[in-house]
Amino acid sequence: MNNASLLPLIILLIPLCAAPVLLALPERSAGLRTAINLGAALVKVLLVAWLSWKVSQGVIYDLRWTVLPGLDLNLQADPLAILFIALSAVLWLITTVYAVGYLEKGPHRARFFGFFSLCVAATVGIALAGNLFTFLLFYEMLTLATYPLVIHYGTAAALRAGRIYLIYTLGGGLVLLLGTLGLWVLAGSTDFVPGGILEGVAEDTPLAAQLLFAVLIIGLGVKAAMVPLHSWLPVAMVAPAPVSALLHAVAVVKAGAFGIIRVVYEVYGIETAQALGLTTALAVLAAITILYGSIRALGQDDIKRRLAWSTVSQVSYIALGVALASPIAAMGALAHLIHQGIMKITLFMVAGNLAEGLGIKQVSRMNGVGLIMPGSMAAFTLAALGMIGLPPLAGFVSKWYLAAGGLDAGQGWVIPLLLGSSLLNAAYFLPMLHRAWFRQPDAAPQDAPVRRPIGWMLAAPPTATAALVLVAGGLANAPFSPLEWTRFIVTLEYSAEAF
Amino acid sequence: MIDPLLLFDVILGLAIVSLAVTVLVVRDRFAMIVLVIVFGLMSALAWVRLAAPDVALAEAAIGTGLTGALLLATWRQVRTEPERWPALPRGVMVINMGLCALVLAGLVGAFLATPLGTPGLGVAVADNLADSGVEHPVTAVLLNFRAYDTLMEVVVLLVAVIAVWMIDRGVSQAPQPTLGPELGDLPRGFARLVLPAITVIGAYLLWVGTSAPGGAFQGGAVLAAVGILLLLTQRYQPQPSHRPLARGVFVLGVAGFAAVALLVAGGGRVPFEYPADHAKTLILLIEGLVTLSIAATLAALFHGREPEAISTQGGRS
Amino acid sequence: MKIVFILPLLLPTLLAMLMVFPAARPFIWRLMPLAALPALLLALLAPVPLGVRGDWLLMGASFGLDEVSRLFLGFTALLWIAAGAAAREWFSGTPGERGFAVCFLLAMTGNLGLIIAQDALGFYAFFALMSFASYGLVVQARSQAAFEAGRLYIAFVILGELALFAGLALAASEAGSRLLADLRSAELSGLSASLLLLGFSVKLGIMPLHFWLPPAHGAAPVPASAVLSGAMIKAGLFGMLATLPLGTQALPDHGTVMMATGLVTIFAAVLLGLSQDNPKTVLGFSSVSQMGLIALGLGAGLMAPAAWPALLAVLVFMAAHHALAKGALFLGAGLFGAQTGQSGRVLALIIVAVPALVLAGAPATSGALAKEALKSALADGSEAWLPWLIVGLTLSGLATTLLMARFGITLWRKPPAAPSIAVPEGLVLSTLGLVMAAAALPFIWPTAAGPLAAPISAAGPTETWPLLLGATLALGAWIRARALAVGPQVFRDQIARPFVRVAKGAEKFVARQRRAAARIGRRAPAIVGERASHWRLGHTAVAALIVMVLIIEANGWK
Amino acid sequence: MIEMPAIDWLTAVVFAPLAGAILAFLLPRQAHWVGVGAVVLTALMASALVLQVLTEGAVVTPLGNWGAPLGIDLRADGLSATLMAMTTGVGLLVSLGALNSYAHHRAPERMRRYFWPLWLLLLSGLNGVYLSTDLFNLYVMLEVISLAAVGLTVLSGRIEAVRAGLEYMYASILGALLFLLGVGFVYLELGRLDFAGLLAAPPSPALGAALALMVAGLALKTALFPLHVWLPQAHANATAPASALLSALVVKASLYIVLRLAQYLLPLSEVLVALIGLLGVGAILWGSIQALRAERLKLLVAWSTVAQIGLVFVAFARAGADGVAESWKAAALLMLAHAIAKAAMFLAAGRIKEEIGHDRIRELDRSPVRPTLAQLSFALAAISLVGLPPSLGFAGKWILMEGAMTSGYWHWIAVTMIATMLSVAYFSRVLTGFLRFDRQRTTVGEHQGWALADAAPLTLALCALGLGLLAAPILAFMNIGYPFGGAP
Amino acid sequence: MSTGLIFGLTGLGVFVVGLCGALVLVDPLRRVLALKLCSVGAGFMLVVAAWKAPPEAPDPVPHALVITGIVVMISATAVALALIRRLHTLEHEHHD
Repeated sequence: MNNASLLPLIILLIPLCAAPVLLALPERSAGLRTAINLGAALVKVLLVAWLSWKVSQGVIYDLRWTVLPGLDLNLQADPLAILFIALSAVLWLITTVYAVGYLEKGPHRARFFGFFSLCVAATVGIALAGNLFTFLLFYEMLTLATYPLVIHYGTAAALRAGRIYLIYTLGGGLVLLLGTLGLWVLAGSTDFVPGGILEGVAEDTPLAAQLLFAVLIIGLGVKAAMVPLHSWLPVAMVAPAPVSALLHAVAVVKAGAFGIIRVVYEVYGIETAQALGLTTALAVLAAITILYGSIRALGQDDIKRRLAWSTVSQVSYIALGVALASPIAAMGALAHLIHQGIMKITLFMVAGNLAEGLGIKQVSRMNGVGLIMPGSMAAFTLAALGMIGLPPLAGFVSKWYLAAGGLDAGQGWVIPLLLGSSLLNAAYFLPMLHRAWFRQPDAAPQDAPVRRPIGWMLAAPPTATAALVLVAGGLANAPFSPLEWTRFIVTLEYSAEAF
Repeated sequence: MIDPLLLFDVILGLAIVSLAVTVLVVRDRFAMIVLVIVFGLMSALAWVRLAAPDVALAEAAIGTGLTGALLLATWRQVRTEPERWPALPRGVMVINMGLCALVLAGLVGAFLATPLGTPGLGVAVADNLADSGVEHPVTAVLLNFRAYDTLMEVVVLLVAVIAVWMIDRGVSQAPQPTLGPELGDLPRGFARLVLPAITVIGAYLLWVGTSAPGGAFQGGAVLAAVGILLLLTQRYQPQPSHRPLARGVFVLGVAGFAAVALLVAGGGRVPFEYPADHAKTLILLIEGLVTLSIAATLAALFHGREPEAISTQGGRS
Repeated sequence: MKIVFILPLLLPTLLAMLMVFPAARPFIWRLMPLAALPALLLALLAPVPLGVRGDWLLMGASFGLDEVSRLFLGFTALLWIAAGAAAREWFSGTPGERGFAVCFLLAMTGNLGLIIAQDALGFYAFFALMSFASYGLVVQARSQAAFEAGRLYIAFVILGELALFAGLALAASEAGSRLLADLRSAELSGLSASLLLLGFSVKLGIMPLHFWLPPAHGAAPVPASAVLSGAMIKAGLFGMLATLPLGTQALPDHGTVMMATGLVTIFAAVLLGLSQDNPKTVLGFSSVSQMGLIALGLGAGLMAPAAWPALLAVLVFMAAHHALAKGALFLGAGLFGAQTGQSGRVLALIIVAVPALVLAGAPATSGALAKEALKSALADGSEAWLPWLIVGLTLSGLATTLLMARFGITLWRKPPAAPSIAVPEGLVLSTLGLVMAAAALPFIWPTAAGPLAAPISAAGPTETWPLLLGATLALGAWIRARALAVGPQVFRDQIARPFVRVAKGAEKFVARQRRAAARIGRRAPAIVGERASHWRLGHTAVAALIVMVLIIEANGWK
Repeated sequence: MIEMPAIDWLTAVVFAPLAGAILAFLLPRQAHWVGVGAVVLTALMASALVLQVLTEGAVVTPLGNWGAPLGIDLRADGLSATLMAMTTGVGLLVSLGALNSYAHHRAPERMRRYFWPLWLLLLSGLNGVYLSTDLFNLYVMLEVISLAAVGLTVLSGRIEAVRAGLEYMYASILGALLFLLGVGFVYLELGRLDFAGLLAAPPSPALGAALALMVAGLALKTALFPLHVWLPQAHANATAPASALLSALVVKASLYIVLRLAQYLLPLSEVLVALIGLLGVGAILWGSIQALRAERLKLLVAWSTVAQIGLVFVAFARAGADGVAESWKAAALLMLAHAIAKAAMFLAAGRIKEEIGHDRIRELDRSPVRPTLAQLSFALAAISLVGLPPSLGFAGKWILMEGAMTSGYWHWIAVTMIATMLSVAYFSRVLTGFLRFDRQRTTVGEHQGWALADAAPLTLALCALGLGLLAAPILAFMNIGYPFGGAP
Repeated sequence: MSTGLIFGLTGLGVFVVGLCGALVLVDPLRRVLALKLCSVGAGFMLVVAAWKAPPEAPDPVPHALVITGIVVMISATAVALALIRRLHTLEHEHHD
């Protein structure tokens, strides 16, 4: 049942229209800005909830606008889109609160929130994209919208990082453009259709299809920070904490991962992809990324860089799950999209709190912070343990499904991979927890910044997301939990007998 | 047995080409300008040989006479300029010349491979001459068949005069770029005698243009010569207060031409389609206006700067 | 109905969370001993078998109790109650109280939860919760030694968890279900069995996976050591009982390995323990040694499914016995340490002597009963192993005796440090409670265990001659704790270093090339542009372009 | 009932700005109002013409009712109507920007007095080029354009501007004369100069020579690498609105003629198309490299024009000789995109220079004044020039690459991608300056330097960005009247 | 061999000489002259295109075109010369 109502468009337009207003607001009208921010975020959450309800009833929204002959901009709200859009809606709300608190007295707030909104709009667009062309459009928009956020502080270091970020992501966008073109030329369409659109092509010209896949994955892999296209991510850590949180948890890396999901399932179709041997290649790439990211994370002393490397590793779980070509692994992958989001955003927000409240940015200085900031660190602990994959936290659920999926697909090597990765996760997260909770706070050195009490706007968001981590894992089987929703999606992507 | 006229043509052609080369290589700039005037006159002669008296006339009057005047005026102003442009390295020059030789070879090849005397539009012109309102085919083409081009050509003149007015602001302290003081009395007397005669010639050329070689441009050029003489002899000195009038005369040709072109449209006619019975009148009207305009414009181009420039703003930008 | 299961888990969790509020802390400390009470009540009162499902929880969790888990729940809860009471005396109001309490309560939740969980994921979740929360207990002292011990502990925990995760995932995939009951009844592959055994053995502390155990016990504060040793390592045993297809499927290879390592463990641990001078570390080695016994039983069960029913009863009994006795010993050590006066110490030593004797297997104690019952149960198992086993078992009595003696001496020499606020009187109650429970175990067991009590009741009298051989075994004492020498901190660096080096080298190389390229890139266009404009190459290009097009067109004519 | 004489929009769009120019020249004090009025009027007429083309297809007016080849026909098909609409639209917005730039307090009265007549004559000439169907008429129109353009170049009267204007003048005249000689060869061969005659002509040496001369002449006028030497200085040193007009509109006229002639004059050979594409590549590389080196904002923008023109030629060559029949669409779309975005960019650059007081790229970040809206406009225009979706530039690149891919011309795809990355590189130099905040000496105020004048560049930039969504209708419209293929 | 042919070649020669001058000369005034030569050369070509063997009348259309071209050229020349004068003035002031 298709529905052409404008609901998805409205959801897209809310942040899109909020952006210019926010950009134009004078710096000092903080109250109004916060009101618009929160209002827009809240409305969006409500509308997304409504949309999810409709979609769960089997309605598919489909809006089209022809841009070039035969090439449409297409907004399509299917279950997979809902998964991502819900994540963005909820986390936008939370991050907005956090960002308002974080940047309370900083400069360029108008600009920040304007582009922040734009960034969310791009994410919504990516989620709702009904074809690769539309996806590309918002993918590029995301790049541009996040660039001012990355270099928000306007320092030399920030600009250098921003340049690297731009080179990587725009380069990726360019490659994706090439891929989109290639798809368009090969298949005559770029639509996302469950089961894929390349069946015939793949039979006729397998080599072209394989090459195209490589191009697409490179284009998407840049944002998903797959090795060796990951270098921008740790560098981009100069951004303010809310940006890192959103960038790494929701917007950028997930956009890449989401794109990979779309490409594998709805451009190639899992069977075609498997037949071409593409999934194996992707899985290997993902595996390398997972391990490499974790190993590099070990050596980082800067908290945010460590988290960033961890992101490099974690996001590839999604790619891995997709590549395993098993419905169960797919559930794990999709669930991880959400779970990694809420866990990583928690970690980054707490990292921000540490920097903001205590001036602590290095792991080596985290001694005893748990005693100073118990609430935030508790949230951090939950999220970190979730990352390691301890039950009943969210990360466990996705890892479990990935492992089960690997076995289901007859890919036993996934188990040691997951174990190894978890081991590494533990190796870099546990020392942080250890320092935070079990060491005495350092005697403050002379140059240590003064401790500032952090307000509720900084404390509450990580707590909320940490609670989500717990709930998403603990109540994984409840209706409308991420996991259940992925089950819904996977039934669509795989033919029914796969279950 | 070679036709002596052809021999003359060959010699003329060689002379023209050698003059062209000489113009560019001669050291003295004054000589250069004189040579270019000679070159123009020879070209006009060649065009007479090619049965194009209108063109020859235009080249002689405008392309040679007025251009020469312009060049001389400029030369006077910039002659203090030392030769301070370093020439290109010899190698680069050789390469350029070599390439130009290749271009010449190619073009000559193409030219030789093309038979001369294509039918062209001569027949069509002759067929429609009766409807054009004038008897002279060149004038018919200029003011009727391709009147649009001609209008635009007048527009080019207008653009040029506007641009020159804008660009040239005279020299704040430097001497006036006129030949006045050095010419002495003789030219002044000469001018007094000659001016009325030239004016009459110009008017005649305009009139005769409808049926024989001559026409608005040639007439205008001759009248412009009047203006130039007036300026040179300082009989007339442009004043800021004359500017509105000058502007009016500059645009007169374009405005009148365009107005006629547009006003004849309607009642099933398109722009530039003169009613058959009024064609000659309208063309004459246009020619008259355009001649005035051209004369004033060319004279102004010679004079250069806008009258106001020196008195109020000087050379300040 | 669900509330019955939720309450034992909810109460400690809730208390842990409430610790955030300073105002609630005294109240929580007061409730600390009671945190495990619902679990105890559940164990005592619940009808068996019992099961509920929580479909929404963590991919569909289910909880339940059966005969075995009820017993485990019972003694575990009892231990936690005693430890809670002791901890209240030990820590309440000290600077580290908050962290300790939270970890303590979370570990409690995990420990209790894993017993009542009926599905693999739930079980794993609680198991992990317990393991990780215990880290806080181990490093409570914040001393260098505590951190060393903690690092060792956590490294092994992770190893165990990973093995467990892999094993459970495999097993669940093989069984096609996540219910523990299904896991137990399904055909299990060798690999998953190995992984599961490995994972649980870490917790049990069977050699060579025991390295973490003695230091952790030594470093942890007394109440924590009590639960660590008494309750938590039993979780390993419980896990094996809960997940392995014991009694239905023979896994002879695994069984052989288990038995062999168990045998080695029994004696090696004793030898190592004898050379220790920290009484709690000695107790830790004693635990390792005892767990060797349990491994022996498990191995036998793996080799001979037929013998399993008897073995199961014995193993459960042994677990309960060891839990109570060891718990009592640790608390007793604490009690001893808290004494300031000579008379108090003597009194405390007497109290401690009771569980020590129980453990050493003095006649008519649960220790003696357990060994005899094991012997008879093993008799049903593999013929080939039997003689060795009998010898081993008998000698273990001797070894344990030696170890207990060692414990007594070291306790006297270096009593564990007790916080200044610890009131000896406060500890007496909990210690005595456990001591009495340990002593009374043989008598209450038939009532408590119901059908599982039969093999115990049928066990024969004890032999006493092994005491003579004890002295000779002391020779092994020179095998000192060399294994402790290797620190784990090197581990991390060794993995990461080559990668980091390669990456840095690559970065440096790229940077150098880029700088060079940038130099050229900056200079070349400037020079070329300068030249081009100087020579007016742009003009030349006009002619060149005409020539080129002419040539191209000329080719076209031909 | 009196029948209203049907207004001939084709003539109107040429004559309206002409009349405006005359009036503005006659009334120097009211020049700006006259000028804006005339541009608005022209824009309205252009819209009427667009509507007419939309409803009736290609429109032809035989001036003087003689009909080609004797007379001159004006003809508006989809392509010419599109470019004319672009010209008037961009021109209108630039005019609004110019109202501010040459306002009383900012510029000497002289500039105001001369800007408007020159600009209106330029507009007249541009519209004339788009509607012309006669080679010689094109020559005259080109001269109108180049004289007016030179005038606009030197409007500021500064020495750099005059020097650049003189170079421009030489190039322009030479280009026109090359074209004229080409016209001579065409007449020599065919005896007529209208497009229809060209279309029917078989290949011959004279036409080949004509092609060579015209290609060179137009390449010189449109500043195709390596014939671009006059452009950067001319565009960089003009006043901002003039730069916008020069860069956005003037070069397009000769590009348009190239597009037409390439279709009409001769069937292009594969090698020639490759050569054109190759020159485009050179333009992209060299223009980008120089843009990367440029020290002044406007110079950078000017060099980017060189690069972008190169891209248009690559678009033209994207699918080889066989693809030319379709490639013009990509080229035309890119021209459109470049016109709008570049106008926005020059106006924005002008605004930035106005507010900050200089346009040295290195020191943009030292200024405590940050003209936010102008910077935003610049950034948005850059997005379109880089070719990110959904901008018009993206649509053009898409068609370019699609055609290249379909025909297997992978090298053009690579070139396009390199061009994109290079444009990112040089534009990000500027954007970095906008966004860096740790070098200025005093604190940055907020929302400084907003003025109504920012409306023009912002609108243009938004158009450049948003029109990409309308690329399909624009393409369909351009195809009306079969610009190439049917009889012109 | 005919008048048309001879002057056609003459025109081409003049044009190319002018072209060469425009490319290599550096003196601004001379460059204007070079362009002037080009324009005459182009004019030759058109007049030759109009030329027919003597008894036949020449084609008037190219003649009209050349006249237009001459006027256009003088306009352009005037502007170029104005620029040269202005530049000279400015440089003069610049040097002072």
